[in-house]
Amino acid sequence: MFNHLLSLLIWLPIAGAVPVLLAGSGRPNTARWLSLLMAVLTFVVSLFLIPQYNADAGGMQLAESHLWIASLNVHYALAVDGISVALILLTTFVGILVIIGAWEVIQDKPHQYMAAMLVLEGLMIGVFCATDALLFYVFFEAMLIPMFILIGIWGGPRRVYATLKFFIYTFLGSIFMLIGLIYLYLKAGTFDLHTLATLPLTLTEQSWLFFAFLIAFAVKVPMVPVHTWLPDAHVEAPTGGSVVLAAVMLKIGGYGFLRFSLPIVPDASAQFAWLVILLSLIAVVYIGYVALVQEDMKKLVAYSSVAHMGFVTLGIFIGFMLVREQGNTDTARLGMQGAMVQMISHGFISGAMFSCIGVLYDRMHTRLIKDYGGVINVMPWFGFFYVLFAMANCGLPGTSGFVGEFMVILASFSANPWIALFAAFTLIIGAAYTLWLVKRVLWGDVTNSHVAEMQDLNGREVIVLGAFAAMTLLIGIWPEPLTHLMDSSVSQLVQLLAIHKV
Amino acid sequence: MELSTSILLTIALAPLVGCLLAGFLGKQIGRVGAHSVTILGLLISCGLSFYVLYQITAGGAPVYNHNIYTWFEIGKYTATVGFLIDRLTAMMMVVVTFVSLLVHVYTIGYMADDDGYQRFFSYISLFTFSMLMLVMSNNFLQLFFGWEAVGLVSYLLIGFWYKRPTAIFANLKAFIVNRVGDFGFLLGIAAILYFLGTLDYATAFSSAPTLVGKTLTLTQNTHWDAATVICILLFIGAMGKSAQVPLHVWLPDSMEGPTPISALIHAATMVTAGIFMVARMSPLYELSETALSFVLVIGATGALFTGLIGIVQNDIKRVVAYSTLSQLGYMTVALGVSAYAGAVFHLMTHAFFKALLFLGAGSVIIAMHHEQDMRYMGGLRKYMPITWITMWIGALALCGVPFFSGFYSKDSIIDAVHESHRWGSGYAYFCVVVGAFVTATYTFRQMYMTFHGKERFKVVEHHGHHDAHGHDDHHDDHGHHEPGVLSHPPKESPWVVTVPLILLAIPSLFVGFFTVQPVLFGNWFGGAVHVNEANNVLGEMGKEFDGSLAMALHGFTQLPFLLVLAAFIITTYIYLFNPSVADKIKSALKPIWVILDRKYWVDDIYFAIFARGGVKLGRMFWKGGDAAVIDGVLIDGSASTIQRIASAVRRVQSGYLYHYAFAMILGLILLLGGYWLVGQ
Amino acid sequence: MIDPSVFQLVCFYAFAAITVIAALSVVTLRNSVQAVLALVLTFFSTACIWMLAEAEFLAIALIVVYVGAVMVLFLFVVMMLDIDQEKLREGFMKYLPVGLFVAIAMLVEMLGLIGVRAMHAQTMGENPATAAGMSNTAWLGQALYTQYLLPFEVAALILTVGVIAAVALTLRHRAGTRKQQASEQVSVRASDRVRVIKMAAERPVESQPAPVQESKP
Amino acid sequence: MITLSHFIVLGAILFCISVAGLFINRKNVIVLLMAIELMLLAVNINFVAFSRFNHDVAGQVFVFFILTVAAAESAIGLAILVLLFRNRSTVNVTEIDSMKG
Amino acid sequence: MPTFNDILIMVPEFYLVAAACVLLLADAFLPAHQRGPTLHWASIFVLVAGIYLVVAHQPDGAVTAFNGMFIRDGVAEILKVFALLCTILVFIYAKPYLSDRKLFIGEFYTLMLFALIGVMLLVSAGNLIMIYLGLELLTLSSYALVALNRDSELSSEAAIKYFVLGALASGMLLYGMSMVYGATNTLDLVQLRDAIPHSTMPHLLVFGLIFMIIGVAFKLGAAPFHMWIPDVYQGAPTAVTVFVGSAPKLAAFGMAFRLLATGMGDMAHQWQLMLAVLAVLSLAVGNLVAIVQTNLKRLLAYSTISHMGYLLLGLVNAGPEGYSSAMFYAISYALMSTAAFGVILALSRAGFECEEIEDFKGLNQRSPWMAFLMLLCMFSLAGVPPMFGFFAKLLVLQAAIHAGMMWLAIVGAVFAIIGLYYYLHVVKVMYFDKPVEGTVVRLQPDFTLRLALSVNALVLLVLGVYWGPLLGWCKQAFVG
Repeated sequence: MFNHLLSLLIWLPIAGAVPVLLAGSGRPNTARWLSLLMAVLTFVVSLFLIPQYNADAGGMQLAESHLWIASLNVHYALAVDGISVALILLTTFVGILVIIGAWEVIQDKPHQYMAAMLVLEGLMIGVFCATDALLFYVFFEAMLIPMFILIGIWGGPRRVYATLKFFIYTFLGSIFMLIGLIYLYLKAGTFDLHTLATLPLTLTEQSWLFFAFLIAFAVKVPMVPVHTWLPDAHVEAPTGGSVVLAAVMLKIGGYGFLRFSLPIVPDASAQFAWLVILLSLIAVVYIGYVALVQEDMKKLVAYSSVAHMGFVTLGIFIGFMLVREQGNTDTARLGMQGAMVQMISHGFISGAMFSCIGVLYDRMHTRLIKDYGGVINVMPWFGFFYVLFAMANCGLPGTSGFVGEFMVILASFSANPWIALFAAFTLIIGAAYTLWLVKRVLWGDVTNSHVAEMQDLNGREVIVLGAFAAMTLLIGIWPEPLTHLMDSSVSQLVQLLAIHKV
Repeated sequence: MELSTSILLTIALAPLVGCLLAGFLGKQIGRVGAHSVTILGLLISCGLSFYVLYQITAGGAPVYNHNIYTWFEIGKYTATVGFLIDRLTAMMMVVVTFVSLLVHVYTIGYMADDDGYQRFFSYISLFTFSMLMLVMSNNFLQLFFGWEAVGLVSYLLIGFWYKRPTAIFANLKAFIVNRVGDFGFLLGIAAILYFLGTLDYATAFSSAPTLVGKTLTLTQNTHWDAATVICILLFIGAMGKSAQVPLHVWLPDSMEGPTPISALIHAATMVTAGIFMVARMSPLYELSETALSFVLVIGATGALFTGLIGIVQNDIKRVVAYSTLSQLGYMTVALGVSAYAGAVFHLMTHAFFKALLFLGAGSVIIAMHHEQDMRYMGGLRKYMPITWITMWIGALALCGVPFFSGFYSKDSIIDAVHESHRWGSGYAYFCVVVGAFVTATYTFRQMYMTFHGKERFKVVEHHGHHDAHGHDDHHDDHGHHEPGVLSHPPKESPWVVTVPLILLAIPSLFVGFFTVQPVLFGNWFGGAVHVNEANNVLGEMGKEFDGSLAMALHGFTQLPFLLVLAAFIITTYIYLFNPSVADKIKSALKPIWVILDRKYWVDDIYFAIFARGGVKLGRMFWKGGDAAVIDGVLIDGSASTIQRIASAVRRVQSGYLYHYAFAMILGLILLLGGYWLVGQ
Repeated sequence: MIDPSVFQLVCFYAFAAITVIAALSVVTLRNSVQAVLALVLTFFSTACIWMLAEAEFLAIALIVVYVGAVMVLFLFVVMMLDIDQEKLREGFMKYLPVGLFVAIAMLVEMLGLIGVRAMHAQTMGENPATAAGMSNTAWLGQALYTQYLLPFEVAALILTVGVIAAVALTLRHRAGTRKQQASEQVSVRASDRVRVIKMAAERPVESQPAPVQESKP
Repeated sequence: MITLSHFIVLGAILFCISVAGLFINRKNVIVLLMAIELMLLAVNINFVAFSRFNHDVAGQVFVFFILTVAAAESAIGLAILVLLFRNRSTVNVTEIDSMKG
Repeated sequence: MPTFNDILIMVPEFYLVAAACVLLLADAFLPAHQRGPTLHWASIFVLVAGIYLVVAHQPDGAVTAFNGMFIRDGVAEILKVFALLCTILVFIYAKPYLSDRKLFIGEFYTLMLFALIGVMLLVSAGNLIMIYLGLELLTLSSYALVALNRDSELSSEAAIKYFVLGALASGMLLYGMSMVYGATNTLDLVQLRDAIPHSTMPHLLVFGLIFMIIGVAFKLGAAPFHMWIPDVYQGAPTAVTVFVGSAPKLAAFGMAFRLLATGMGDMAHQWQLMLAVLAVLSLAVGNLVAIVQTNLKRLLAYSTISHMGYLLLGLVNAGPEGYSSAMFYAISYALMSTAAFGVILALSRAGFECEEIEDFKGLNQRSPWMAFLMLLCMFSLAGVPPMFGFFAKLLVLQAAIHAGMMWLAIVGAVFAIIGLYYYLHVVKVMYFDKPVEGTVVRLQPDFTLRLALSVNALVLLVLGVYWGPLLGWCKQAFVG
C-alpha cells in the first residue's frame, strides 16, 4: 500500500464518488454516509503520510512513476515533499469537514454534491502530488469542473455569473501556462519537473515563461488585479464550495509558484520579484480597504482571503531579494516558511470563517451584514467560535493566523523595511474589517425578530467548527511540528533561489 | 536555589485552567464554582509569585532564563516559549497577581447579579494568564503574544456588556488603536531580528552594543540609526498599549467595561505593559538618545494634557481614567530620562492606588445603582465610610502627598526630570510640575463631588421592584432611569468589595515608604535594568537620598507639594463652600472648557480621518477599483466587447447565398493578394 | 495564302470572343431561358476552341454531354419552375459595379500571378496523340482504361449516386397515381395471384340444379 | 500562333466572369448554377490547354471526369432546386435566408 | 492493367461498394415493413465487417494500387477506421430520429454508404483525379442527404446553399489542380512531389496551391470558407448533421494531408502561413459567433469552425508531428461531435427537434445521465482536462509552437478561453437552470442508442486518461 500511497490518496475519493453517485437522489442518506466514509478513509490514508514521509531528509519522496504517454514522454509521476504533505493533510482534513458541513444543508441532489466534493478532493490531492508538469496541469484544470458544478447548482442567486467568471478566469490564467509548458517540453523533451528545473534557459525565455506562470497562479491565488472572481465565487458558492475554495484551491496558486516559477525560471523570478511583491502589498493594503466596506459577509471574508494570500506570495518572493541581494538564506527560509504556514493556516481559518457564515446563512438565508446584529445573545457558542476565528483572521498570536504573517513580516523587514511596513499594515486594517464585522453581526442587542429566533449550534456544526478551532489553535500555539515537516523542503527550495540559469 | 520550571508554569497556567473551567463549564459548575476555581487559580498563582519574589530577592535564586519549548526553528532563527525571571519580572508578577486576585474577589460583589458572571471570571483569569505570559517572557515572540493576548481580553471585557452600543464601539476602538501600536511593535521586533538576528532577550541585549553605528537605509539618502529605529518602533507599541498621546484615545472609552476590569486592566496592569516593556528593553533604549527624547516628550505631553481633560469630566470613572492617562505619562517621562526604576516604581505604586481608586469608584457606582455621573452624587461619605476613607487614601497617594506611596514614586520622577539634561527635559519638567497641580485639582474635585457637599440625588422607594434594580440594570441603557433618582438609599458595599479596598489601601499608604530606598536607589533591579552611567539620574539623586522619612519631610517644602496644596485650597473653596464659582469659572474660560470637553478634538479628528475616511477610501477602492475598473472595464467590459464583436460578426452570416459566395471569393482574393504582396 | 497558324489564331480569337460574350450574357441576361441558351453558345464555342487544340473527343463530348444533356436538363427545370423573371433581375445594376470590380481585380491578380508572359513562349508543338500514332480518342481511351481505370469506376459510382440522389429527392408519391411497387412485385407469391380451385374434371352424370343450401364459394 | 497563354487567359477570364456572376446575381439560383458550370468550363479549358501544350494525356482524362461529375452534379443540383421551389415556391436568392447569424 | 493484388489492396472499398449496391437492391425489393430494420442492422453489420477488413491484412508500410491511384497506408487506415466507426454511431443514433420523421428509408443508408466510400477513397487518394472524384462522391451524397427531408424548408435551403458553395469550392479546387498540373505536368501526387523542385513555373504552382487550399479549407470549414457550415448543420436533419460533422472532417483532414503533405510537401513554407491565417480567422469567427447562438446545432457548427482552426494549427507544423497531431485532433473532434449530436438525437422525438439551447434547460433534473454525457462532450469540446479534447488541443498547440509559431499558439489559447464561454453556457443551461414548465424531455427508448451514446461520451473521458496508444498509432502512421 505504501508504494502507491499517493495514487491511493488521489483515486480513493474519486472512485468513491461513483458509488455515491449511484446511490442516487432516492437514497440521500446512503450517499451521505458513503461519502463521509470515503472522506474519512482518505483522511486516514493521508495520515500514513506522516510516518511514511521522512521530514528530516526533505526532497521528493514516496515517488511513483509510470509511463503515461510514451510518444510524448509524459509520465504519471507522483511524489511529495514536506509542503505537499502538509497541503494534502489540509485537503483531506477539510474534505471531511465539508461533507459533515453539508449533511442536511444540501437537500437538493445531495449525492451529486457529495460526489462532486469527493472528486474535487481527489483532484486537489493530485495537484499536490504531481511531479510531471502535464499531469499537474491536468489535475489543475480538472478541478475546475466539479467546482463549476458545485457553485452553479447549489450556489446563490447570481451563481451562474459567478461560476462562469470563476471558470473562465482560471482557465484564462492556466492556458498561458500550458503554452509555457509546451515550450518547455519542446526544449527539454519531457514534462518532468525535476528535469525542467535543470533546463538552462535564457533570460528572455525565462521572462516569458515567468509571466505565463504568473498569470496562471496569480489568478488562482488570487493576486490583485486578477482577484475579482474570488468574491463573486465565494458569495455565490454553497458553504462547502466556499470552504474548499478558500481552504485548498487558493493554496494551489501559491504551491504552483513553488513548483514552477521558482525552480524553472529562477532568474526571471528574481528579476520580477519586485512586481510580485508590489502586487502582494497592494493586496494587503488595497484589498484591506475594500474588505472594510463590504456589505456581504462572505464577500468580506473573500476579500480578506485575497489580502491574506498576499502574504503567501510576499513570503515566497522576498526570498529572491534576500538570497540574491544579501545572500541571506536563513531569512529567506523564514519568509518561505511563513508563506507556507500562512497557506495552511489560512486554509483552516478561512474554511472556518466560511463555515461560520454558512451556519448563519442556514438560519437566516441572508449574508448581508445589515440583516444581523446581536447574534451573540441567541448563539453564545457560535459567538465563541466566531470571535476565535475572527481573531485568528486578524492574526492574533496564539492562533495560526499569526504564525505565517509574523514570519513573513520579520523576513520582509530584512529584505526592505518598506515592505515590512506595508505588510504589517494588515495588523491594523485586518483587525478593522474583521472586528467591525464581528461588531455588526455578533455584538449589540438583538436587532430583529429573525435573529431572535436563531438557534445555537447543533452538534454537527460544533464538530466542524471545533475541528477548525482545534487546528487553528494547535498551529498557533505550537507550529514547530508543521514547520519541521516542511523545513527541509523549504530549505531546498531556498537553495534553488540562488541558482542562476543564465 | 534555582527556581523550578514547574512552579513558574503553575503560576502562568493556574489562571488559564481557571479560565477554561469557568468559561467552558460555566453552566455546569455554576456561579460559585466559577469564582471558586478562578480565585483558587489566582491564589495559587499569587502565592507562588510572592514565593518567587522572595526567592529572587532574599532567597538568592539566580535569574531564571530557560526555554519551555521551541515554537519554531528555521535556519539560524529559533523562536521559543520560555521564562525570564529576574527582579523586574518578579515584581511585576506580584503586582499583577495580587491586584488580579483582589479584583477577582471584588468581582464577586460587583457582578453578583450579572448574567455573564462565569464569563467574566473566565475573562479576567484569561487576562491574568496573558499578562503573566507577557511579563514572564524571555523573548520578543512571547512578549508579543502576551501583548496581543491582553489586548484581546481587553477587547472582550470592554465589550462585556455587548448590548450597549457604546461598549461595542469602545472595544472595537480600543483594539484597533492598540493594533496601531502593535503595528509599530511588530516592526520593532522585525528590526531587532534584522539587526541582532535573534528574538531572545538575553542574546539581543548582550549583542545590543553591536547596534552602534549600524543604520537602516530607508531611501538612497536616508539612513537611520538602528537603535533609534528599533526603540521608536517598539515605543510605538508601548504608546498603543500604555495609551500615550496620540494613541491614548481608547482608554477613556474603555471605561464602558465593568469597573473591576477598569481597575485591573486599564489602570493597574495592562496599560503599564508598555512601561514594563521599555524598562525591560533598557539596554536598547540606552543606545539611543533620540528615542529617549521622543519617549520623554510623548510622556510629558500625555502627563499634562490628558490630566487637564480630567478636570472637566463628570463621570466618576472617566476622571480616574484621565488620571490614569496622566500618570502613565509620568511613568513614560521617567523612562524618557532613563529613570527606568522610577518608572517601574511608579508603576507599582500606581497599580495599588489606582486600582484602589477604581474599585472605590466601583463601590460608589454600586451604591448609586450604576449611576456614574458625579453631578448626581455628593455627601456619600456617611453612607459608605469604608469606601470614603480608602478612596481618600488613594486620592492622596495619587496627588503625591508626602508619606503616601504615590509621593515617593511621583516626586522621584519629577526630581529625575529636573536632574536630566536630555533634550526635551525642560519641557517635560514643566509638564510634570504643572501636572502635579492638575492631578490634585481633578482628584480633590472628584472626592468632593462624590463624598462631600450636598446630596444631589433623590431616593424614591419603589415597591415590588426588587428585581429591576441592582446589576440587572447593566443591560439597560443609561437613559432608562431618570438621572439622580435612586430606588434605595445608597449603602456601603458588601465585604467582598470593601476588603479588597482595604487591602489595596494598605500598600497605597506604605509601600512607597518602605521600598523607595531599595527600588529606586539601591540598584534593586540589578541586571534587569540597564542604565548608562551618563544617564543615571537616579544614581545622582541617590547620592542625596538619606531615607524615606527625610525625603517625605523634604517633600513638604517642594514645589509639587505646594501646587497640590494650592489645588487643595482652591477645590475646597469651590466645591465645599461656594459651588457656584465652578460655573462662573466655566463660563469665564468657555473656550478652554470647550477644548477640554472636546478632548482637543482628537477623537473627532481620528474618527473623521481614519474611520470615516477609511470607509470612504475603501468604498472608493471597491466601487472605483474593483467594480468599475477591474470588473467593469477589464472583465465584464471585455466580455461585453466580445459579445458586441460577436453580434457584429454574426451579421456577416447574412443567410444570403451571394454573401457566402462573396466571402469565399474575398478569401481567395485576399490569399492571392497576400501572396502577391508577400510571396514575391 | 493564309498562314495556318495565323488562321488558327484568328479562329481562336473569334471563338474566344464569342465565348466571352456568351459567358457575359449568361450572367447578365434577365431571362433564364436566354441565359441557358447563352450558356449553350458558350459551350459550343469552347468546343470549337478545343478543336483548335486538337482535343476532338472532349470537344464532341462537351457538346454531347453538356449541350445535349445537362443544358437540356437546365432548360427543363427553368421551364418547369414557374419563375417570375422580371422580379428576379431586380437590383441587378446596383451590384454590377462591385461585381465588375471584384472580377477585374481578381483577373488582374490571377494573370499577374500566373505569369502569362512566361507561357507566351510555349507553343502547341506536335499533337501528342499523332505522335503516339493514334487518334485523339484512342489516345484518351487508352489512358482511361489502363492508367485511369480506377477513377473511371469511381466516376460510375458518382453517376449512380447522382441517380439515386435525384430520384430520392424529386420522386414524389402523389396520392392516386399508379406506379410499380417493385418490392410487392418481387415478394408476390403465386398464391396471391392465382387461386387453384380443385374441381372435378367432369360434371357428374346425375347433375341437378343446385339445391338452395348450396351456394357458390 | 496560338500559345498556351491564350488558353490560360481565356480560362481566367471565364473564371472571373463566373465569379462575377455568382456575386452580382442576387435573385436567381439557376443562374448561380450556370455560373458554376462556367467555372468548370474555365477549368476544363486550362486542363485541355496544359494537356495539349505539355503533351500529356492526363489533363484530357481529367476533363473527361470533370464532365462526367459535372453532369451528375447538375442533376443533383437541379433536383435540390426543384425541391426548394416546391417547398418555398421561389428560387429567389434574397428570399432564401431563413437561416442566418 | 490492374492485377489481383491491386484489388486485394482495395478490398475494403470494393466490399463496401458491393454492399452498398446490395443494400440498394434490398431496399427496392424488400417489403416496406421490413426495409428499415433490415437495412439498419445490415448496414451496421457491413460497417463492422468493413472495420475488420480495414484493420486486417494491413500491409507493412504504404502500398499503392491501380498505378498509384490508391494509397493504403497507416494514415488512411486510421482515418478509415474512425470514419467507419463514426458512421456506425451515426446509424445507431439516427434510427429513432429517422423513424419518428418518416425518413427511415433506404436512401439514407445507401447514400451514407456511398459518402463513406467517398471518404475512404479520398483519404487513400494518390492522384489529383482520385482526390476530386472521392471528394465529389462524398459531397454529392452529402448534398442529397442534407436535402433528404424533402418537406422541410430549412433542409432544402441548407442543401441549395451547400450545393452552390460546394460546387464553387470544387470549381476552385479544380482550377488550382489545373494550374498545378500545368506547372508539373503530372496528376500523381508522388510524382508531383518529385516534380515540384524542377518545375519551370513556380508561380503557377503557388497559384494553384492557393486555389487548392481553398478547396481544402472549404471542406474543413475554415473561415472564410466556412459560410456553409452553420446553415447546413442547422438545416440538415440532425441525423445527417451528425454525419456531416464526423467522417467528412476526417476525410477533409485526409485530403489536406494528401494534397498538402504528400503532394506539395516541398512547398510547406508557402502554405504554412496561409493555413495559419485561415486558422486565426477560423478561431476568431467560430468562437466569437458561437457565443451569440441560440440553436445548439448552429452553435456546434460554429464550434466546428473553431475546431478546424485548431486542426489547422497542427497542419501548420508541416511535419510528421504536426500531421499526427492534426489527425489526432480530427479524430477527437469526430468523436466529440458525434457524441454531442448524439445527445440531441437521443432527446429529439416526433415533432420536437430538441435543438434549441433552451430545450436543454434543467436537463440534469430530468435526465441526469444524458446531462452528464452532454457535459462530458462540452468539456471535451472546450478542451478542459482530463477530457480527450484537451489533449488534442495540447498536441496541436505543441505542433504550432514547434513550428516556431508561438503567436499562433497564443491566439489559439486566447480563443480557447472565449470558446469556453459558450460550452459552459450549455452546461449551465443543463445543470443550473430550471426546466421550462410544460416541456417534457423524453429520452429515446432505443437501448442501442443509449448504450452507444454512453460509450461514445465516456470514451471522451477514458481517452482523456488513456490516449497514449491512439497518439502512438497516429504518430506511427506518419513515420517514414
